[in-house]
Amino acid sequence: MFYREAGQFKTSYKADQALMPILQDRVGLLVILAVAFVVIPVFANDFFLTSIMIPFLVFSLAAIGLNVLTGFCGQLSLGTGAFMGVGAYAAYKLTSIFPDANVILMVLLSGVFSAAIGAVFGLPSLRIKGLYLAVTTLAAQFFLEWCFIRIPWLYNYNASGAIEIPHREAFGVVVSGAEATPIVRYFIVLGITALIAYLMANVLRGRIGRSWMMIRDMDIAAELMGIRPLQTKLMAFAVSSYICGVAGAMMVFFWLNAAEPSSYSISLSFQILFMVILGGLGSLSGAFMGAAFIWILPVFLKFIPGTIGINVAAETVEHITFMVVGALIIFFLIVEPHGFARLWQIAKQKLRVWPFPY
Amino acid sequence: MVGSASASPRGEDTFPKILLHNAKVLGTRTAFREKDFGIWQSWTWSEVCEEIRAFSIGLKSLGIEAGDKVAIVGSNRPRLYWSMVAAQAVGAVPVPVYSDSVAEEMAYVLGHAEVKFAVVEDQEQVDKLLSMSEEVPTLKDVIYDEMRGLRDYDHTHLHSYESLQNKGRELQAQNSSLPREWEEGFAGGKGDDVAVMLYTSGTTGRPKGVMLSFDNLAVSARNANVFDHLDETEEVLAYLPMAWIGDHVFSLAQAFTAGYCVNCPESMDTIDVDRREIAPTYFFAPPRVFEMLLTHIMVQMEDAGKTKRAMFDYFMKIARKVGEKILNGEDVDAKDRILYRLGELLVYGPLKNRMGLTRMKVGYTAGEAIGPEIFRFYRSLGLNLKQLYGQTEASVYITLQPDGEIFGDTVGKPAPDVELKIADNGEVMYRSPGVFVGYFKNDEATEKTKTADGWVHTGDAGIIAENGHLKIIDRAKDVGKLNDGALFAPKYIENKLKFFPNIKEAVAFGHERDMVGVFLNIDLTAVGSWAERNNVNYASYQELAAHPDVYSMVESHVDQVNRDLSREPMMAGAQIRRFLILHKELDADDGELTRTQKVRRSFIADRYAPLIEALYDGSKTKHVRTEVTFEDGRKGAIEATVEIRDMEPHVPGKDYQEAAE
Amino acid sequence: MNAFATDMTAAPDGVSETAHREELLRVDNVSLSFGGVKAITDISFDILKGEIRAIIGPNGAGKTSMLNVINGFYHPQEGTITWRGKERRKMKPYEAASQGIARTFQNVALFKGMTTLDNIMSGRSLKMHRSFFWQVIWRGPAEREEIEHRRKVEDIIDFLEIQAIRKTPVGRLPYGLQKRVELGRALAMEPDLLLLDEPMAGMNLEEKEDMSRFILDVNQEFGTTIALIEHDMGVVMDLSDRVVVLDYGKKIADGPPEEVQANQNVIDAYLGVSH
Amino acid sequence: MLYDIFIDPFVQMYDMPDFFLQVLWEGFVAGILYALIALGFVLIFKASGVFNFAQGIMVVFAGLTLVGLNENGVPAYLALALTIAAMGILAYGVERVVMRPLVNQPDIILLMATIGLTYFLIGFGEFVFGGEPKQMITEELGLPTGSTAFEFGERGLVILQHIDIAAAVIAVLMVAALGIFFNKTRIGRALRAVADDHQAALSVGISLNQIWAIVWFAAGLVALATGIMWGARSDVSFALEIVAFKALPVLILGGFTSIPGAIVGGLIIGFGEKIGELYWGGLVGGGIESWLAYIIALIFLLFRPQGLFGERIIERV
Repeated sequence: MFYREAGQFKTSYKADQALMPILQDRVGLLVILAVAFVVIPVFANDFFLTSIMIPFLVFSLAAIGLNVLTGFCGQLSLGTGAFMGVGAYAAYKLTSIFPDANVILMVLLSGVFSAAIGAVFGLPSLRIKGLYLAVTTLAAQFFLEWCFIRIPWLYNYNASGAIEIPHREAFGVVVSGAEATPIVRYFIVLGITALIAYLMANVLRGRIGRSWMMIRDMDIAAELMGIRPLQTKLMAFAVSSYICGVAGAMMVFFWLNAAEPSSYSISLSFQILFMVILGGLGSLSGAFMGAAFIWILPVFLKFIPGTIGINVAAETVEHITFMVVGALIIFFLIVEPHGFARLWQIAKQKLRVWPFPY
Repeated sequence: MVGSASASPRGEDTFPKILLHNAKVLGTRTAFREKDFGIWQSWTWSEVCEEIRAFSIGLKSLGIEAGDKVAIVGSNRPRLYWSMVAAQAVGAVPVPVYSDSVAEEMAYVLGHAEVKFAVVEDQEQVDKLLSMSEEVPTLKDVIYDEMRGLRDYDHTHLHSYESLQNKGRELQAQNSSLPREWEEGFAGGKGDDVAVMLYTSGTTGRPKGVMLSFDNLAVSARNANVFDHLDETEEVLAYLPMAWIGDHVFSLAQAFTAGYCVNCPESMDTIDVDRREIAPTYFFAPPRVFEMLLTHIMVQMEDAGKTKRAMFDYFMKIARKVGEKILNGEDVDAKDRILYRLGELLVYGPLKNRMGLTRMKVGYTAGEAIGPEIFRFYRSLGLNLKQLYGQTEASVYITLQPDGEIFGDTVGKPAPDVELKIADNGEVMYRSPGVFVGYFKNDEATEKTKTADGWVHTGDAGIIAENGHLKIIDRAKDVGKLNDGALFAPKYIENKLKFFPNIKEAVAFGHERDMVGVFLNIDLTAVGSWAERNNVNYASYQELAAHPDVYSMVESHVDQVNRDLSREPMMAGAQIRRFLILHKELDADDGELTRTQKVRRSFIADRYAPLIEALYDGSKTKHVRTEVTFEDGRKGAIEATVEIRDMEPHVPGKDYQEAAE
Repeated sequence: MNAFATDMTAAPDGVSETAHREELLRVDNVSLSFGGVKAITDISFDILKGEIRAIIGPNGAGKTSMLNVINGFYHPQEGTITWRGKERRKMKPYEAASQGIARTFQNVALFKGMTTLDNIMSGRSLKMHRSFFWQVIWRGPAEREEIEHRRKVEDIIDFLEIQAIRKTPVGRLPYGLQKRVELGRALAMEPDLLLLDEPMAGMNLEEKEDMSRFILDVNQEFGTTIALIEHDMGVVMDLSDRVVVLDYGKKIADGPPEEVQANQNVIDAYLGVSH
Repeated sequence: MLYDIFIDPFVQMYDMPDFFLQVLWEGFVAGILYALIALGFVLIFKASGVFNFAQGIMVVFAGLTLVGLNENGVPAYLALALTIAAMGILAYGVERVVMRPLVNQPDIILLMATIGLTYFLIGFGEFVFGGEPKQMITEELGLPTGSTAFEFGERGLVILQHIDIAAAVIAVLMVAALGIFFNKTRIGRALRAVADDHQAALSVGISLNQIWAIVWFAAGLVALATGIMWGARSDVSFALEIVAFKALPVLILGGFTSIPGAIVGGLIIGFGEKIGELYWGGLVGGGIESWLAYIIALIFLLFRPQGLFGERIIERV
């Protein structure tokens, strides 16, 4: 209905292959970016930034990371939490070793370490497929978690066993540590997430993205067309882990301020996996939608009893949240197993062909 | 005789000259687009000029001479359009041919036109031309656009478009004065030189080659551009056969004179998508295209959900009520206006978007009569769809509906510079700058069609209404006269009768008789459902047809037709005086209809001679026995007593005011 | 007769002469078994450059296994394969692909989640080299490379006349079109040897005719050598230069189509005479 | 260093055989429990192809229901009966609400749905019975407590918990019962038929939906037994959930569809884990139990991707 595509024609491949060939989509994206970069910073309070937007963006990025591996390359992973942890610990060590370096750079660099480790754990993917691969990534999850506990060097021999993010400045502004303002953190997280999302969109529309999808859709045919399975899968593991690592580092640096090994436990892996599945496998925008759903919904649920004047113990709310989230996950899987991205796609298609049904 | 004198400003007189002019003035504007290899490949006017020059010079190197005929065979492609102008630039005459016509017909046309060169689309056409070497002995060289499948053919007299163009470019590179020489070559060309030859597939006899001069085309095109305010910003979709005058004028003559952009679709399968992508601002389609689009819409809406359909139906009702009025700039009350706006957002806008007509400024339909319902549907959406009446011999334009003066049953007012008159026998005649030079190698036909003082017989009978609009009533040869000299147009009367859902077929008699009498067939479905609602019992068509109530109902319809006829000065004399409802349905199996469901008047007249006799001898009833063929092939006979009713004619010209609305 | 026509009647150069042609691939005494079950027993034949070679035989004759051996998906226990004069060692499928062997599959093996365009683009994978770095940046080299290959792919789309489905996800296409897209994907690899596994299975007559024309055009326009498995004998007779017949994993005949058709062993095999 | 890795542990085993025996027993018991959880997975996977991640939580949920009911004054055996009924309702509910609408969806979607189910059950269990760990009502159920010490060698001592012995016995009985069920009863045979061929199962006259409900119920019973045993050893809490992940390596070893495989796999993991932890874990700071099982399975997978009892996969195109 709002998609009026008549008169939009492409005179070059460049325009035809643009990320968003439809004018209305471009306008929509601009609106979203304007909201994210202008409206929210102007109007949002600290609570909204700290408790909703920052974690939402961090999780979105992590979901993009996992989506690269699972959604685009078809390799199931249950180790996302640990890969995020690698990023967090790596960034922590980097900034400890180079206290004067720009911490944003360190965060971006930390992903390299998780990429390397991700690639190592991706090695078995050559021979192992599907659920069996989940075991590999579970091994990574538990092994790495164990490392976070058992290797005191990783947390600078803190008595608490946790990493605590020091005060760091970048470009003359406090960006991490307790004094960093939410708005600064928000902009950093938003900037990094938006940038990586854009760069990934580039990768996914090109040769490499295609080779991942070839492996996902039909690995044998892919191989017969000259795709080297191991290389391709390892690259997906590495890229995915890089993104997860950066997300993990952002999680502790710009959101939590401190993290224990349990912050990066298997339940985080599952949380991200849910975001990806509900958002839609193989869709970048789905990652954002999934993250919003899984993160923001419980936050809202927590506030519902208070706002409607019922006094319920925080614990009970927690329990109910679990139930509701679980039930909603099943509900949405039944309604649309391909996630919100597919729902949006269907809705968009309907709008494009409106008033016709197809 | 009516006419219009608003001549448009004249510019360059031949297309090669116009091309140079456009390249200079509109150089950077896009002139042609073709969806090819997934994107709209585009050429600006200056690029087009270069392309045409290179090809034209290449053609010359093949030894083409002024006056040579160049066949153009294929679907709408920029290169084929360019070939025409390239040929004109060296004084040759392009002859676009229907690419899908059967080999035999094509061979006749090419042979008759004595074509020396042919520019064709692909292997299919090359093969076709190869197969007709006997019939077209003049053919020397063939140039093709698409290489596929032709690699292994002997290329002595076969050339690819590209290779010729490259040759042209090489020659230009070797001799820098060549471009100037090329331009000088056509600088002396005159407006009354033959620009193109288009073969019309007349209903009878062999196709005739209509020679049109540059003046014919350019002046007509300029007039049309002025009439509809078309300029270089228009976009058109070139998808109708290139051999058809309409396409030649819309996609070449008007495009060159106005400087607008011509878009060629990717293939016949993708036209809908291509149209949507381009969203033409000036669009022409024969009625069947509009019919198809509408059917498509309705079929798709059938599958839509209940709410959506209800919404669609509701807003279509609004559109029917006020859409056309709003389009014509009439007064509509505020509530309807708001509802129409809402409908525009929810239904009309999206519909136009899906059809790719969002940007349409002017749309035309012609060729045959468009169903009034269909016509109104598009107009009610806010689309400025109009009808025109034209012919190859007139360089299309004879009459056009001006904006705001749209009447479903007329084809508009004379186009600028066109004079119009109705001959004594009712035939429409015109005189205009677009009138063709003559038929190629057929002076006899030329003389028969075109009078010495330039009037052309259209072959159609029509009348000019009081408001100056032309109304086509029938083929001229079918129009007869009553004994009192009144004009009798059977098809016109029959169509008016058939407009009533209850009447399925009508056969009117009256030529060289005292009055008009009609045979009718009722529509079993429509009348059957009427019968059901009114508790009329019947066992067969025959019984229902003879039912007095049915007769009364039909009588009221006939009376209505008579009233309509009485309002039209030229037709008022041919009102229906007597009618009968046939005791059996006219059937193609009995030879009464053609296989395409057209009535065979003379056959029916013979077969039902007793009834005709009764129609004119004043009897009230007549018993007849008719042989029939049943569906299983058995033969039998139907016997019946058929009632004949008299009708009271209306006074001519009464209620004319009413009709003008 | 006019000048144009007289000069045009010369036929394209003879296609049927295979004798002097260069050998592209040879299979010598190849045997393949799965856990003791013999799929192929001691088969030898060759494929000449530029020919259309048909492999036929009743169901379960080992035809598809033979193709799998040729493109490195299965590794025969015995026998050798000589590709372009070089005896080749164990070869991975992607290596076969990079050496110019492409194929289509009996049960269409398209990438279901992608559009027609992307599927055919995927055939260009081996020819695209821009690194991850450039891919990420996109603007510049990666985009240029993508466009360059898109042009080639559009040629194929044009060739196969599938413009109308360019951006349709392949999962939604009817079977016949999917097969055509798959052929397009294989063509995008610009292979020297094209293996077609029952390219016309499940097609109606019209689709078969189209496909036959495409196969012939591919062979003639691009000079691609083709080895195809097909059940429709009419098609095989029309298309192929030479036919090899397998039955129960063994070769029972090899030669020009007419000769093979008359061969008693072949007739027996197709009539199901027991062994 | 090399000595510590390759020699010392074996020396220790030889020097302290009683300790080694004790470790073996510990491994055996852990293995039995892994095997029981894996058994629950296998039952469901075999009949419906669903990898039921919620099996672990079903163990907790069953234990929690049992204890919770007892805490609220329901006599132990009645509580047991009610819990069994609860598992039945759960099975029926899962079949109606989750399985039926999601039939024919890809594996990963079904997997996700069971994870959703896990969340739901966690929330529901905690909501009803509270989140704090509970004591298993071992005695009330008439299960043995206490332990017996066997002297071994000269100064060696091996201590066997009675509950562990009971667990082993119950596990064996359970496997036997399932064996009889699958081989001797009509429904059991139908279940096996389903695993092979859905059409065939329909011809037996049992609907797929019924079968799914039955296997989920059977898996629920296995979960209940597991819950009681495990609860008796530690306590009933959601921490147990993590143990359920161990089922995955067990299944990898044993194959997803093999009941004997589940038992053998469970035992291998149990033994391997305990021995690894106690003899090698110290070298890297201990706690390797948490991941050793996966590494064992992983190494195993690299050499035999189809599992212990699986058939070799021939890839076709």
